[in-house]
Formats: sequence, structure tokens, C-alpha cells
Amino acid sequence: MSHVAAPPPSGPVPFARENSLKLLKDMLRIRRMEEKCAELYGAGRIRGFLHLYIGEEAVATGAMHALARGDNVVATYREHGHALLKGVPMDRIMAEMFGKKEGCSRGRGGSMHLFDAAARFYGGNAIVGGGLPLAVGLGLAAKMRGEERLTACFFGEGAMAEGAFHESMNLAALWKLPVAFFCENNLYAMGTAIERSESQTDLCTKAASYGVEAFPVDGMDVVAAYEGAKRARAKALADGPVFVEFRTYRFRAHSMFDPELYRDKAEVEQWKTRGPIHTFTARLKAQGDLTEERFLELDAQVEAEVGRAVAFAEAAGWEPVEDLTRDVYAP
Amino acid sequence: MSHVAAPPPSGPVPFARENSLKLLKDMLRIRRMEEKCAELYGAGRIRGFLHLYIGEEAVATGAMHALARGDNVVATYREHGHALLKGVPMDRIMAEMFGKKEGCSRGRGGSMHLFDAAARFYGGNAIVGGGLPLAVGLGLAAKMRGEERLTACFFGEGAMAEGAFHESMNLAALWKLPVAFFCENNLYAMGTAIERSESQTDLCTKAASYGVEAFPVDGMDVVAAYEGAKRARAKALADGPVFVEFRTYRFRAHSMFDPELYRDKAEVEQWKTRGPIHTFTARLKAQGDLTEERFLELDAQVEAEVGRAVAFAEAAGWEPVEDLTRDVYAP
Amino acid sequence: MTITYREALRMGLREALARDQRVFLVGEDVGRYGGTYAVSKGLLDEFGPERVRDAPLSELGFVGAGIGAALGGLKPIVEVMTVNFSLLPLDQIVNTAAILRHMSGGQFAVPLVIRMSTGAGRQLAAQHSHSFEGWYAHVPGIKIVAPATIDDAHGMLGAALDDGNPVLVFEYPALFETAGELSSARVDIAHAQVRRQGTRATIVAYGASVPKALAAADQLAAEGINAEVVDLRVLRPLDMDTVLASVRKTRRAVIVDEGWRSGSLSAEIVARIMEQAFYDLDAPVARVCREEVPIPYPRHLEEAALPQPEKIVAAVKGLFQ
Amino acid sequence: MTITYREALRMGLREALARDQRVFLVGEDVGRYGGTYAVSKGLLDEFGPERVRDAPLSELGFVGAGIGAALGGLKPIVEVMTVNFSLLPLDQIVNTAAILRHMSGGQFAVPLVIRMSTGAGRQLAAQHSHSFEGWYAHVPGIKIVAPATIDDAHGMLGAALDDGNPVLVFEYPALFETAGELSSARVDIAHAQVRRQGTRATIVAYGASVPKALAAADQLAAEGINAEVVDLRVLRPLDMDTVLASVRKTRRAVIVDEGWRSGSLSAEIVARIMEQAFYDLDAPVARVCREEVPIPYPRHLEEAALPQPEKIVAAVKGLFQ
Ligand SMILES: Cc1ncc(C[n+]2csc(CCOP(=O)(O)OP(=O)(O)O)c2C)c(N)n1
Ligand SMILES: Cc1ncc(C[n+]2csc(CCOP(=O)(O)OP(=O)(O)O)c2C)c(N)n1
Ligand SMILES: [Mg+2]
Ligand SMILES: [Mg+2]
Repeated sequence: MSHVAAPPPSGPVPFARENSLKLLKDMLRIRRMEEKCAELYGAGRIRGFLHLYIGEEAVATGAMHALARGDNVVATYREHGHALLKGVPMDRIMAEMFGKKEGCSRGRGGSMHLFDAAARFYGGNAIVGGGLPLAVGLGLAAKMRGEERLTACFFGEGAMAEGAFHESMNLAALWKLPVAFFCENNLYAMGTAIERSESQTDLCTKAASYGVEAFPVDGMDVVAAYEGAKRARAKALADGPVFVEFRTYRFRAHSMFDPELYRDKAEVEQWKTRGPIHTFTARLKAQGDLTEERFLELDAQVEAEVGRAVAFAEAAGWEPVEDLTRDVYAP
Repeated sequence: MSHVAAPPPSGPVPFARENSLKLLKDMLRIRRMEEKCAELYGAGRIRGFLHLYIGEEAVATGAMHALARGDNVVATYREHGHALLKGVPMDRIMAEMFGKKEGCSRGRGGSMHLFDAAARFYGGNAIVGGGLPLAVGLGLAAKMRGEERLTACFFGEGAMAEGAFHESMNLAALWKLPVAFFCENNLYAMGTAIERSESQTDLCTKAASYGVEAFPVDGMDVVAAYEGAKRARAKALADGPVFVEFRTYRFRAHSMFDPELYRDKAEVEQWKTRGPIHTFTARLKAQGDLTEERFLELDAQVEAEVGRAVAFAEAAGWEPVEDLTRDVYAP
Repeated sequence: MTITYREALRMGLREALARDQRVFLVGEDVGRYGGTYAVSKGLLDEFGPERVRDAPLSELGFVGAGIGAALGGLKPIVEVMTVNFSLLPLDQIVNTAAILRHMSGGQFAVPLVIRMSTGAGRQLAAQHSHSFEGWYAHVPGIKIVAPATIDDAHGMLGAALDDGNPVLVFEYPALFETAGELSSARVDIAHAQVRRQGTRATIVAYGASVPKALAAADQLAAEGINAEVVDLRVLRPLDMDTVLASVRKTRRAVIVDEGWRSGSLSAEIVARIMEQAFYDLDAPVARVCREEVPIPYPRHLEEAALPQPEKIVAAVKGLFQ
Repeated sequence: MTITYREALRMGLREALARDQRVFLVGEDVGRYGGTYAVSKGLLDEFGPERVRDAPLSELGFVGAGIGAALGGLKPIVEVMTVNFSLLPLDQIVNTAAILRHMSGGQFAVPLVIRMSTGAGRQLAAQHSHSFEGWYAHVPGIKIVAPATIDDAHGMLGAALDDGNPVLVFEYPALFETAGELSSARVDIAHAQVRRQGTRATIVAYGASVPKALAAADQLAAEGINAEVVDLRVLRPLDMDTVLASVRKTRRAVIVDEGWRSGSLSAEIVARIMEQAFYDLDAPVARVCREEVPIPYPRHLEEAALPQPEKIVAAVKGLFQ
């Protein structure tokens, strides 16, 4: 597997202008929210583990735009973007990061454990591979209840070495469940490069061995990500599970503790030339769908939303210690 | 996956006569030993779970003849034949079945847990898939110590759905270990037919997705089994892991408790026409390598060995209760 | 009606499937094979392969799928063939089923039942003879029940499905052939139960140890010691009120546990008696547990490794020395 | 020499790798990343990728491979990044590593060390804050050690490798930054140790709870209660002689355990004191444990859920009421 980035995404964006701007804005919403999180982490307002999605925004953005409101999403500890675009309000995410009781998990989960029943966002899972069997079960429930509902499950390429991946793919395929397996291949699992983690680095070949349709998508290109996810959704609802490899890259460290000894700065810099936000911005400008003023306006709107979210989180309260053991069991 | 048996193995046997007779005799040794076990189970001399290999003898026989004495073997709860042909004396196996202290595991393991350090027979494992990671480790040790030593790991097709299979294949392939993965595909895992257990019933396709060489072999034909195992051994020692699908069938119930509700008698009968012992016998006779007298003589030798083994087991003693907790820890 | 423990389990399953369309059974060989212990025999024909669903050998996968299906609005009964294999899906049970409600701030319920057989005594040797009920009873967020009677074998499943929490039901192959009268009383999954009244010592047991405790009590009665037997029934949360009431009355207690002694559930019972009834005791509480050894195959060694009525008798007598 | 707990762990690893060619380290990100907690940083450069071997995310696979490698004549040190992930390979640990010697009639040794970090206190929330030492201590055939001091962090690994049994070494991230003097004394993995002498009560603790117990003892001393602190060090087999000697002297005890109260190792310690020193007690033994809740993320709730010096102080004082 080459770690060398392909040329930056380019060419016309085949969407109506307003749709394109919505995609752009949503990528910005993830980016600015997470930049703020990094800053707040430095300031000690956010604690524990914090895994940033910066660089990978096109994947969640394209995918969530392809999903319906009633679809289910299962994600990982790197899930801020997925939660936000599945419909978890930014202020409730930010309050969760702070550990406040207005947070989307009542403050108990923090960065790795965002949940929202109304948005059908099933987390947030800090066990690598742990969400995959859940997604199979959500798919089984939808199928047995006769619902037209996709379950989309996000996970990293590192998770594919876990037994949980294998068992989940096999079950979903055997039972022909409406599940989309969305692999975010960012080439590293912490410090472990894919060629030290997978004997078969062509992940679609691997997934296809379960008798599941599998295809790769440029995960740095929100257009490709949207179209790939849309195709996967239709296919999964019609015929059973689909696997999509989103080829992407994380620009930041694995978590806030990672000294990044395992990759070259040059590699990171090269991938940054494919950054999903600036390349998409450039394409929209090139085709006259975006001006610099409009971009700055969007960005300002996003910054304002982030500002409001932080203010909300700051103002929110702590869960009282008396409630510590509430919700361990059903009332 | 069709459950219909192919035509019976036929055609010339390309071995020297004495070799052929040795293969035949070894198949008979497994068969007669297990027939006796079934009888002893009925008589209450053997207890617990007992899983017979009857019908599948060509696989272990061909494979063990292809291995060297110094090779390692890891097997399952259906391992009597493997143990016997890897060199565990029949009397010690039989004593183990009885639970006597002269048994190859001091009587503590019984049918599912035969062990023999001298024979490099690493068990006997009643957790489906449990032996696979062990085999990887044995292969790793051989490689790191610079030994020319294969580790052969036997398991059923049902085990391939377990995460342990996936993780083990990936590790062995990544680390290029001298491990032969010998899958005994007898079409059922207890009562679960392969098409309800594997979304991909072409097991070699599945195994090849790990970047591992994989090929099928007629597991009812001891000639094919021997040649397949030999090819696998050479390849594994030279280049790393190999997967062989031995296509076989169990003639008896899964264990002594199984009412066999899940398959047709006709299917079993049809497979019996491919029985590894009588077809091989017929071929040897056809090419003049075997007479009926010689066959009866071999069979009588085997029956005598079985008789001696039973007598040994009967005469053997029980481990005293005072030794119950001996060997829990190193002395 | 006189039925066996196995039939009672099957009846509970059949009623659960008949009562609520959201209920389904999934696990290895629950369908065509009829269940390893023939518990689910006949249910495939009655309810079809969607609701009596055979799963491949992938315990982590299908237990996790059961959790997901519960989140998706169903009421799954997941069968893990035996407790011995339940270490494979343990991560899903502990890190998802048990904590999801709390960690999500109360948003997600996991109304899931996991059934598994447990215990030793059938000469199945070290890998097939574990008793891990006590391990599971350590985990907040799940409930653990251990039917020891015909009524409980029949009724606990329904109560577990109604509970709204993930509930693990432990079934005892050692009891499958025992027969008894099925009463019409509804059972709860909240209380321990006194199975035999007594005055001079309390024997606390659960699962397959309950009949052993009762046998010991019979023997003790013959020797003039009138022992009370408490069947824990529910291993988490523990109903200590019933246990403590008995111990306060008898002032002496023996705890029987088929798990390895060190760190078994029996230790927790002893600790709670220490904490809550220390001054009521006339003698230190004693334990009869599995010896600390992997279970060997031969019958005489297996028997030596497990709690037996004679050992319970000896332990109770020891309280008076 | 003054070093940190982390440096002591690294020194132990380096010495083990240097001393015996059969020793190798395998686990996720032990090499290029330098270890999640930077414990193995630098060792890849020193010993190369064969002996400091990065493994893919497949805990069941590489723990099982470690067992196999031990059978094949090597002395593996397997790192499971944290105890939270150790539920995935638990089957291999319990059903192979722990039982193989006994089940094979003494033929096969498994000279394996499994290291993992454990415990809460770093706001990592429910899935990353478990303390399962007590679970492991339930299993015959394995040994469990919990270094709480610089000397133990340094020396226990070597002792574990020499032991010949599978040994699990629990490391405490809560202690990684603590610094202290490294002595030249060899440590064993057989004994508990009195870390502070006292006369009026015994506080038993292990791992990251040891400094908390010492802090509590300081506070108690200021209030006139002279408490003894016993560091268990070895959680299986338990060195009850040391614990009982202390309890018999002080006649009062509190057990501190970072695991959930019900069914934690603390229960076993209480049960053994009940069994062996009942008549020596002036008050029932008390426990300070984790609340029975998945650990929440916010600091105030996490602190409330865990044993703290103040709670230990209160528990000791409670012994005198
Ligand atoms: C079962 C388990 N093992 C190990 C870890 C520690 N860990 C957290 S993230 C991670 C890397 C995962 O990589 P990948 O799946 O590629 O996702 P990415 O972080 O690249 O998005 C590891 C090893 C864990 N959380 N869970
Ligand atoms: C982890 C685990 N799950 C379930 C079982 C129960 N069980 C024993 S054998 C078996 C079927 C295995 O089938 P396969 O791997 O095809 O081997 P075969 O018996 O056909 O030789 C099952 C389900 C077990 N022993 N271990
Ligand atoms: Mg990755
Ligand atoms: Mg099979």
C-alpha cells in the first residue's frame, strides 16, 4: 500500500450550488469545532482522550448527506464529525466534551462517547471494532421489523484486523442485512501503518471475500464520498451489506498524547495538499459557485455556531454527585 | 456449496506398495480405534464428550505422512486420529479416554484433550478456533529460533466464522510464519450446514483474501491428502502460511449426543460411497498392490493393537485424589 | 403438572416467543439441531427460522448483534451454548450491554436476555466445566439469575424479558433431567428464597448447588442439626435481606459455590455478612467451593473438585466446633 | 538513583530483553509508536523489530500467539495495551494459558508474561477505566502481580519471567509519573509487604490504591490513629500470612480495592479474614471500593466513584465506632 497521496481532487462539482455550499459548510463545521476542541484541550477544559478527525471531514460529510434522517449510525472514538452531521446539536456535543449534564450523553461519556437517541446516533465506542456487531444487530432489527432503514457503521482500517470485523461481516452477509460498512482508511492505526496491520492491504479485496459488494472511494473528495455513500445506501437497502473503503488521511496526531514518531512530516504535508476543504473550495470557486466573500461569510457563520456552542457548554451545569448511579439500571 | 459427493476417488495410487499399505493401515488404525471407542462409550467406560473422526481418516493420515517428526501439530476435540498418527501411542490414547493416569494427559483431559510433548502434539482443544492462535505462536517460535519446523493446525470449516480464525490468518501471513492451516471441511458444524455458517462457501477464496496460498484437496482420497499436505509443507517452510481445504465428510453424529436432525440419511449414504478406506482398498487391489488376505492380515494386526490398547487402559490406574492440584503451577 | 427442568425451560421459551413478536431466539444450533441440550427442540418448526435463528460460530458477533437488535427495538434472547464460550463475547457484554444505559445518560435501554448453560459434573474436563456466574455478578448494569427449580426454569425467562435490563440467565445441565411440579405462581427476579426452613445454621447456595444443599440439610436433620437453605436465585443484585434475616436467626452460615473458591461469589456473600451481621454470628462463616484446579476428566477427580453434600455437611458441623 | 515508575518499567523490560535472547515483546504499538504510555520507548531501536514486535489490532490472536510461542521455547512478554481490551483475549488466557500445564498432566509449561495497564483516574470514561485484577485473581494456573512501587515496577517483570508460570503484570498509569529511589534489592513475586508499620488498624491495598492508603494513614496518624498499610503486591496466590499477621496485631482492617465492590478481590480478603481470624477481630472488616457504576467522564464524578484517601480515613475511623 502506497502512502503517497494521489493528486488533489479536482474537476467540476456536479451538485446544485446550494447543496455544494451546504457540504462545504458542514466540513467547516467539523473542522472549526475540532480546532476549538484542540484549543480547549490545551486549556484543560476538555480532558481524557481526544481524537481529532481533521483531514478526514469529507468522509463523514459526504456520507451523512447521503443518509436519511431515519438511518442509524454507529461510529468510533473519532466521531465528533459523524455525530454533528447526523444531527446532534453542536452545543450538546460541546457540553459533552466539557462533561456537563446538558451534554448529549449527560456529560458522562465525553469525546469518545457521544450518543443521541433522537438522531439515531448510537455512539461513540472506544473499543476498536466494538461497534461493528452492534451495527449488525441494528440492521437485523430493521430487517425483521420491515423498516426501510440503513445502518451505517464507521470504523478505521486498523479495526479490520479484529475478529469483530470478521464475525460482523459474515453475519451481515449471511443474513443479508441493510448495513453499510464504511471503512475510514487513514493508513495508520495509532502508529501502526496498514502494511504492518493487514496482510492484505487491498481492503476491498478483503471485504469482497465475504461475498459483499466492496468499492473504494476517494475520501478526500466530498463529491466522491457523497456519491459512494449514496450508491452504498441504495445497494444495502436492496441487497444486503456493502463495504466502502474511504481513502483518507488524518492530519493531526492519533490523540493528544501522540508524539508521531511513526511517520514523516513530508508525508503529512503531501497529504495536506489534498485537504478536503481547500480543494473543494477551490473547485467551487473555479466553477463560479463560490466567491471569497461567500466563503468568509460561511466561515463566520460556522465560527459563530462554535462560539455559541462553547458558551452553551461553559454555562451548562455539572451532574450532581447524588446522580452518580442513576441509569445503571432501568428505573 | 453442494453437499453432493463427487464420484469416489479412483485411479492408480502413485506410491510404492509398502507406503500404500502403511497409509491403509494407518487409516484402519484410526477407524478401528474409534469404533472401539464408540463401543466403550456405550458401555460407560468412556465418558464426557466423544467426537468421532470416522469418514475423515484420509485427511489426518495423508497429512501426518507428509509431516516430519519434528513438526508441530495443533488440533481440535476431534483429534484422536491426528494424535495417533503424530506418534502418540494408542495405548496411552486409550488410557486417556478412560481417564487413567497412564493416559497421554495423565487421564485429566479425556477424548478432547490429548497431549504429547514428545510427539510435539499440542492438543486437543475444546474451544472451537482456540488452537489457531497457538499454532501461530508455535510458528513464530520456530521462525525466531531458526528451526526448520512446520506447525500444522487442524480445524473445521465451522471454526472459520470465529474471529480467532481471522486474527490468526492475518498474523501468520503478516509475519510469514511456517504454519499450515488445514481446514477439514465436513460441511457441518454440529447441525449447522456451511451455507448457514459462511457467507462465502468457497473457503479457498476466503483464505486467499489474507494473501495466503490456498487450495482445495479431496479429503476422501488419502493420495490427494498426502500430496496436498506435502505441497503445503514445502510452501509453508519456504514462504509462509498455506491454507488447505480438505473436502471431507463425517459419517457419524457430531458427538455421541447428536440426534442428526439436520441432514438426510441419503446424503450420508451417498458420501459413504466415497469412504476413504474402502475406496483406497479397492484401488490398491485393482493395481495388484493388495490382496484380500493381506488386507485381513493388516486389519487383524490393527485389531490386535486396539485390543492391546484397551487392555492397557483397563489395567492402568487412577490418579490419586491427593494429586488433584498437582501441576496447577510449576513446582 | 410434573415436568423436567429442560421442559420448563422450553416452555418458558415457547411462551416468550408466542407472547411477543419482538422476541426472537438466536444462537449456535438453536434451530435445526434443536439446541445442544435439546432445550429449543421443536421451536424452529413452530416459529420459523427468522425467530429461531441459527448463528455461525461467532459468539462475539452474535451477542453484539443481539445488543444491537435490542437497541433497534427487538427483544432478543441470545443463547451462548455454554458459559465456557462466553469469554469470547465478554467484551460486548461488559463494554456495551452493561454500560450503555448509564454512559448514554439514560437514553438507550438494552432489553436483552442472554441464556447460557453452566457448571461442571458431566466429565467434560477443563475447558467445558467452568462456573463464571460470580464473574458476571461483578458487573453493574446487568442482572444475573440462576434458576434452580422447575418454576424458576420456567418463569425466570419471562421475568427477564420484562425487566428492561440486560439479564443473563444461567441454566444448569446438571439439573436438566430433574422433574417436579410446575406451579401456577409467577416468579420474580428480585428475591432470594428460603427453600427449607431451619433454625441452627443457614446454607446459602444457587443453581445446581441448591439440591446439594438440600441433600446436606436432610442428612444434617437426621443428625439433629436443623439447617435452613437459602436459594439465592438472583446473583445480581443480591437480595441480602433474605440472606441476612436467615443468618441473624440461625447465627451460623455456610456458603456453597461451584466456582473456584478464591474470588467466587461466595466471597462476596461472606464479606456482606461480615459487614452487616458480624455481631450476630456465633461462628465464622464457612465456604464450600470448587477446588482451585481446572476440572479434570475422571469422575473421581471431578467429584473431588466440586462441592458435594458431604462437604457441606462437614462444613456445617464445623460451625459448631 | 531516582527514577519514575515508567522508567522503572522500561528498565525492567530492557534488562529482560538484554539478558535472554528468548525474551521478546509483542503488542500493539510497542515499537514504532513507543508504547501508548511510552513505556517501551527506545526499545525498538535497541532490540529491533523481531524482538520488539508491533502487532495488529487482534488481541485474541497475539495473546494466543504469545502462549504458542512460549510452548515453542520462547519467553514472550505480551503487552495488552490496557486491561479494558483484555476481555477480547480472555478465552486464551483462561482456557489455554491457565490450564494447559494441569490439563496436559504437567507436560507443557507456559512461561509467559502478559503486561497490561489498569485502573481509572484519568477521565477516560466507562470503557477505558476498568479494574479487572480481581477477575484474573480468580483463575488457578496464573499468577497476578501489581507493582505499586519503583522497585516492584522495575523488578517484578524479571521475577515473572523466571517464574515458569503465566504471570500477568498490572501496571498503573496513575503511578507512571511518580518518582522514587530505585534500590538494588531483588524483589520476589511471592509476598505481600508492610509498607507502613502501625498498631491500631490494618489497611490492605494494592496497585494505585497503595499511595492512597499511605496518604490516609498519614492523615490518621495526625489524628492519633496509627494504621499499618499492607501492599498485597501479589494478587494470586495471595500471601495471607502477611495480611493475617497484621490483622491479628491490629485487630481491625479496611480493604481498599479499585474494582467494583461486589465480587472484587476485597471480598476474598474479607472472606479469608472471616475464615482465619474471626476471633481476632474487634470490629467487622470494612471495604473501600469503586462504586457500582460505569466510570463517568467528569472529574468530580470519577473521583466520587473511586476510593480516595478521605474515604479510607472514614472507613478506618468507622472501625472504632
Ligand atoms: C480493542 C482495542 N484495542 C486497542 C485500542 C487502542 N486504540 C485506540 S484507537 C487505536 C487505533 C485504531 O486505528 P483505526 O481502526 O485505523 O482507526 P483510526 O484511529 O485510524 O481512525 C488503538 C490501537 C482500543 N481502543 N481498543
Ligand atoms: C467457541 C466454541 N463455541 C461453540 C462450541 C460448541 N461446538 C463444539 S464443536 C462445534 C462445531 C464445530 O464445527 P467445525 O469447526 O466444522 O468442526 P467439526 O466438528 O465439523 O469437525 C461447536 C459449535 C465450542 N466448543 N467452542
Ligand atoms: Mg486508521
Ligand atoms: Mg465441520
